[in-house]
Amino acid sequence: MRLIAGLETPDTGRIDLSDREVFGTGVNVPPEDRKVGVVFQSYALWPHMSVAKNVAFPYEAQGVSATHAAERTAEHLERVALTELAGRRPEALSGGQRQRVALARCLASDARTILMDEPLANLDPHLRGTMEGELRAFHDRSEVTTLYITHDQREAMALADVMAVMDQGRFLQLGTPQDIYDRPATEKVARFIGRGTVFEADIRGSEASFQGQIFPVSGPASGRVFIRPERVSIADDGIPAKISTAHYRGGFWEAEALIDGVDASVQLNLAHPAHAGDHVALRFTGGWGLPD
Amino acid sequence: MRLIAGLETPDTGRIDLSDREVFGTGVNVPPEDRKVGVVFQSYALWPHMSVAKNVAFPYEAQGVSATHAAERTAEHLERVALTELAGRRPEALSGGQRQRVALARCLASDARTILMDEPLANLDPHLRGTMEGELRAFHDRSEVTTLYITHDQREAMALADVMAVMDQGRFLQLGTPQDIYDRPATEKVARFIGRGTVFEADIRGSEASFQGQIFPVSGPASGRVFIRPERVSIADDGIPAKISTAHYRGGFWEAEALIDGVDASVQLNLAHPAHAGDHVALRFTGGWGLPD
Amino acid sequence: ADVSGKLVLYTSQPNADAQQTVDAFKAKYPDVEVEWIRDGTTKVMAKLRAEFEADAPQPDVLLIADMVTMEGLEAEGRLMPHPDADVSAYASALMDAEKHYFSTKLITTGIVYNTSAPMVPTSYADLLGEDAKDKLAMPSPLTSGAATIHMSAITSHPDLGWEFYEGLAAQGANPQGGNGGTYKAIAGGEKLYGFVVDFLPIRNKLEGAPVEFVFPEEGVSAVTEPVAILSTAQNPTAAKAFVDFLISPEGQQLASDMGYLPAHPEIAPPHGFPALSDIKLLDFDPAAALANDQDNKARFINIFGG
Amino acid sequence: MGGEGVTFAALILICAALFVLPLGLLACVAIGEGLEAFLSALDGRSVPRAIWNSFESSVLSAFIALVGGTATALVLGLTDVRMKGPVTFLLLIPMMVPPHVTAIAWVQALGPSSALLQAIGLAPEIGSTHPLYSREGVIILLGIQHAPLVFLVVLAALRSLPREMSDAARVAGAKPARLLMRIILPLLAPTLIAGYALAFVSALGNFGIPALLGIPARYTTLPVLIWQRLASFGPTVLTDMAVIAGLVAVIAVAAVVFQMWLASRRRNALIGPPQPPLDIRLGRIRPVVETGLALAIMATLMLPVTALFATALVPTYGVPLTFETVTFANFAEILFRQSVTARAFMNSTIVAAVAAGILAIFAIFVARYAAAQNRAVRRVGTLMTALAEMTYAIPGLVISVAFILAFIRPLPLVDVSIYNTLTIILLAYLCAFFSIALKPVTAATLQLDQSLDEAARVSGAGFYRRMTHITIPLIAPAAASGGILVFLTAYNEVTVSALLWSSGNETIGTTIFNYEDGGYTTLASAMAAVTIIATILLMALLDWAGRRAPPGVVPWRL
Ligand SMILES: Nc1ncnc2c1ncn2[C@@H]1O[C@H](COP(=O)(O)OP(=O)(O)OP(=O)(O)O)[C@@H](O)[C@H]1O
Ligand SMILES: Nc1ncnc2c1ncn2[C@@H]1O[C@H](COP(=O)(O)OP(=O)(O)OP(=O)(O)O)[C@@H](O)[C@H]1O
Ligand SMILES: [Mg+2]
Ligand SMILES: [Mg+2]
Repeated sequence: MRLIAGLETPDTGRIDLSDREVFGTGVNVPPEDRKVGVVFQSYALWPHMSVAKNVAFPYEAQGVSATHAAERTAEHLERVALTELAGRRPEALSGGQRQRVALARCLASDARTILMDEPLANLDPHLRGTMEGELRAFHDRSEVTTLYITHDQREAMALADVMAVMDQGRFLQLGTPQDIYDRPATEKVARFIGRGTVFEADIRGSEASFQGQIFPVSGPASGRVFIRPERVSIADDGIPAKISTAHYRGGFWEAEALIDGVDASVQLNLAHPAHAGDHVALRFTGGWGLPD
Repeated sequence: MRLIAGLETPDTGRIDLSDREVFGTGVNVPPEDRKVGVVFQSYALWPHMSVAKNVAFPYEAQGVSATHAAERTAEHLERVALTELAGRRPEALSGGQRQRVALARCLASDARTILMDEPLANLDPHLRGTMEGELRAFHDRSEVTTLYITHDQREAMALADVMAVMDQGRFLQLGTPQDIYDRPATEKVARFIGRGTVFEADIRGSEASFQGQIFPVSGPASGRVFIRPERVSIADDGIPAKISTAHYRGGFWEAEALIDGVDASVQLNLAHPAHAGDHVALRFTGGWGLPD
Repeated sequence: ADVSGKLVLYTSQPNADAQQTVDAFKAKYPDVEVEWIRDGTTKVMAKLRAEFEADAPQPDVLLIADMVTMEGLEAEGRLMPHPDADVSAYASALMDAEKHYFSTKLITTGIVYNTSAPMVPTSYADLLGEDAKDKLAMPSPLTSGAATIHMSAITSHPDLGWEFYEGLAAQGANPQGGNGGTYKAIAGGEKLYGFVVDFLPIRNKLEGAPVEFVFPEEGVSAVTEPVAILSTAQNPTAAKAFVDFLISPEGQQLASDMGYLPAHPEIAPPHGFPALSDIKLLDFDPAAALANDQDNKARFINIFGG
Repeated sequence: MGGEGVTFAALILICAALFVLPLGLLACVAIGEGLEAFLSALDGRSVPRAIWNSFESSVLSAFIALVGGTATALVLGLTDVRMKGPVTFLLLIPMMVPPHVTAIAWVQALGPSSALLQAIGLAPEIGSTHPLYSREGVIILLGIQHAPLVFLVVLAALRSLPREMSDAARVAGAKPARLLMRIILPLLAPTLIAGYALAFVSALGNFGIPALLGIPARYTTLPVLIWQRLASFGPTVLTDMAVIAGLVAVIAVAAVVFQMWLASRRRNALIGPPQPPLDIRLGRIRPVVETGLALAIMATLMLPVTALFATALVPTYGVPLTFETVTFANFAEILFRQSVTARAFMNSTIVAAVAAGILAIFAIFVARYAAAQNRAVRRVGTLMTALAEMTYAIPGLVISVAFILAFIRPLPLVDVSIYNTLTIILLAYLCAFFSIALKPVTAATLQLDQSLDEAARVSGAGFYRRMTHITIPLIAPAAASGGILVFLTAYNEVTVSALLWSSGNETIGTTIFNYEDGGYTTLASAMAAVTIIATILLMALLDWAGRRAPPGVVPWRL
């Protein structure tokens, strides 16, 4: 992210933003000229300026006329519903309000690309939910390419048009959130995104058989299937298993069950209370055949 | 929490810990004598001491013999699986390891009450999941009363035997997580914990009718019902509604729908993609009658 | 000659005295603009040394405490002779034979004692007595020009010599800082006897200080506050006029009015001082003092430990 | 990059003119006369002994300062003693009193003619050797003089010590004594090391105290040895002085390097936001602790100051202060008759204020470069910091000589001479006191979140706009605090302007020194008394103004 914004210089390679080369052989546009907006993880609001001054700063830096800057600032503040707090200092704002100021400031740079580094990481879950909605609405309205970095998959899936899974600086998979959830490209992605179970099964075309049970699978043929908890149900004629852990998650129990002869424990959701040691019979209703 | 630990002094009232009055009229036991263990939000590990020294400090403070202290320290370190890192400084540990050190130190005080202040708030979601499991296991084994403070309901529900919902310094409800989720005492609790919809319905005994649909409700009779997303399904003969938002959450879509004539939007989960503006027909399968 | 322009004076006279001197000179030569800098001899010389080092000495005229320093500057060729100066009235020992520098007043060093002291000393030898043991104060020749000359004069005295200084050391004398510090130690009663320049006790006694100054039998040493013109002087005409003014009877009267012993034998000394003719001076040869300067200081350090 | 480059180049030029040129010329003098002169300057017993004395007195006095300063800071920072504000204020005043005035005051306070000791019948016997004229006297007084420095540094660190660190120890069952020994002091280790180094370097460069107390005790330190060499008037004085000053600089730099090395080993990364101070309840021992504080104030402030006033109120030194002898003539003389006094107050106020302002801004830039991401730039910034540390330790008198060498001639290009003007004193102050301004600013810069600057960069702001709109406003409190310390130091200093003043350009310090030197002790005392009153008034004014400012601007405000 710091490479894209130009705050750090890569050793080699090429970076294009909105069809303009900003880094490459002999080219290195300084950050102040890249026309990117950044929402920092810590928001990086200037504590000595009021909300309005923070938001107006990019205009000031561009030398825009004062009246014009004031108009645009008011516009942005209204868009993030902060008009009433325009005179406050950042320290007198709540976490969510600060985040909105950071957003408004980043809009004010009229950037063609917006980079957001875990903007919701420091908020409490309630506020995070609200802000998520606002970010989404804002993105829909502004139509600016936005690069959103987060560790929270739920957040990523809720917000993204295109999602990339990165590990140690390399992309593991690039696709829509639904793609990545339902059709992970590798076992690593499968394990990283959401919960699920990977085990060996006998795959024939679009069907897999495991301990006598036959269920539909899709994806590249392989010996390993990946099953999401939603595709595991309790059925009297299912495979016998023993619950190893069960946590209440509000409305359902997140559980793991062990099947004889299988190392991995099966991830499943239960609608009723369960305790470690309970016996259940499992039925798989669908899986994804992992590539080798 | 700081009041219970004795780090701050309340204006009035009475605090008992394990049947001993530690604060009350004329009584104010200083923190060093309260026999409480605290896991601070920031962990508050001492950066100038090694992991082992950090854990051994409570014994040192109690004047326990060096060999005994070393034995117990080794025991606690083993319990949190940190034996190999005993010689490291806290700065060389990952977030989860630090948390475990804080835990071990708090065990070492042989406290009769343990207070944890958002111990997982600073961890990334993956680590948080792992630590949650460890905390639970640890609590089951140690059998010490543990007061666990968190903003994350999912965490609270997964870990707690008894859960309290606090707002502005007052308890709103005290009960098992399942109780609170399924049978919220007030509308405030209902809205705060999990998702759900509150609307006016015609309640008769254990049935409610709403726009011609009849569904079971339980709880104190009142004009208002509260319905969790799990109790909302799509049915051809349902009440017509229009989707207002839908976010992918991995395996399902978190959606809100508007019904004509009702202010509140209905929270529901969808198994299939949906877009704002889609028409659906909703069926309620159960609700909770909120008290007045 | 046309006496005008800017004259730069470096002096170690106390502020008020320097101001009076300059004012009187300007009253006589209103066309001369005098720029003067006043500081302790050590600092004036340090400043001058730095200016020499940078090849840009500023002053035309130097008016400092002692002849030894002047002798040193003369040896380095830093002084300009003033052959026309009229020194006929003065004792020849007070003036440089080549007329490079000219004494302007006598600041003698004798014995001072606190009036609460049990003994009234009359000679240097008295200070070696039992009454004075551990009660002695004196300025250090390493700090004070007057003390250097005092040491040089006493150690070359046939009856006193270095044995006298060794005796002082045995008495527990502890040479400290300059004359100001010594005077304070005696006036404040920390010590009872000591060497100090005359005007401090004589003037302060009139204000009520518990001190008394003694001209010992053997004689007193004197610094003569010599004035000299630098060879690099920008305005030699005015500089010469300044020197002439200081050694004229008019300038000498001014010195007396300021409370110093004038060098001119015919000018009456100020209140509290004996007549010049009644004061016995120890013999002193500035050239020899300069030549022996390093040796004397080394010997002093050997005796007192620096 | 353009603006940044130009500023960086300008900064290097200024540093060259202020630090490298004068010190370089001095170094030329040291080695210019050839090896023989160089070695002869080091010859004899006096130099090794002075090195040892300097080292010994600095090490021991810094230790006294560390213990005293830390103890008072802990009491004021961690416990519930009353009147913290006024006590802090009073404890800091001794630091603002020039060292030679402190020495004079103490000598008078503990001597046979001490009005105070006579009143309680403890005055030493007339004619006895003054107890302060000794090695111990020098060390103790240096310790007292520099304890407030350590006090200030530790107090600031306590403010940023995360409170949970001590909370965790308390719930673990640690009593206050163990809490102090095992948690708080080890956590403060880097600060204690820095405070010790500060006291050490300050003692190393101190002239006033060893000159007034050490010379009579034949306890010569390097700065005093320089003075004595100057007093020998010979043609080689400058070489001698430059060589000895070089020794001081070497010791100072070695001390600072050692400090950085130590601190890097004891680094405890924990800079938190300001926290409400810990209030350890002292209970029954509170009156005892409060009495201790009161005694400390009595000893470090009241005793010397009353002695000074007692001397200022008598007609001539040695006359006991009684109802018959009391006179305000000395005050009348310096305040109404001597025009030099008013001029000195005026000059010192102007020069100290201008120096404080310039250094505060200058420090922001140097600290920024010393924390820069670019390695080469950071190196240059660090070098500037090291130079500042050196000039702080080199005795002021030597700085004076270096500035004469550098600026006696008219400046090239503009052909204006600054010699014998206030400007040269100002430049020398900039050189000598830069380190004081730099310290708080460096600390603040290291704490500054880099993303604040980056956020401005991606907003399209160039270097100057970022400096003026973001960095400077954010660092301003620390810079103001450094500036205030520079002002108070420069206001009273005597050695830097010792050779640079001229008539019309006197400073307060040189005026007091000249009175004392000319034998006018009572006038010197009166002037020193007025200066102390003026300093207290200034501090009170800053204190009052600081009520509105963000925390940290006025260094002593809790
Ligand atoms: N050009 C480069 N060469 C080598 N290493 C690099 C380069 N650019 C970045 N890195 C490394 O990649 C790592 C990832 O950096 P990044 O700032 O994206 O972390 P992050 O995933 O955002 O961490 P967090 O989630 O804690 O914010 C960094 O540790 C950095 O050292
Ligand atoms: N005795 C008391 N009197 C008045 N106010 C109190 C008292 N004790 C606590 N409070 C207030 O209650 C608030 C809640 O304190 P607490 O430390 O529990 O916050 P928190 O919910 O843990 O916050 P966070 O989630 O950010 O950690 C504080 O703002 C504090 O000012
Ligand atoms: Mg990041
Ligand atoms: Mg909290």
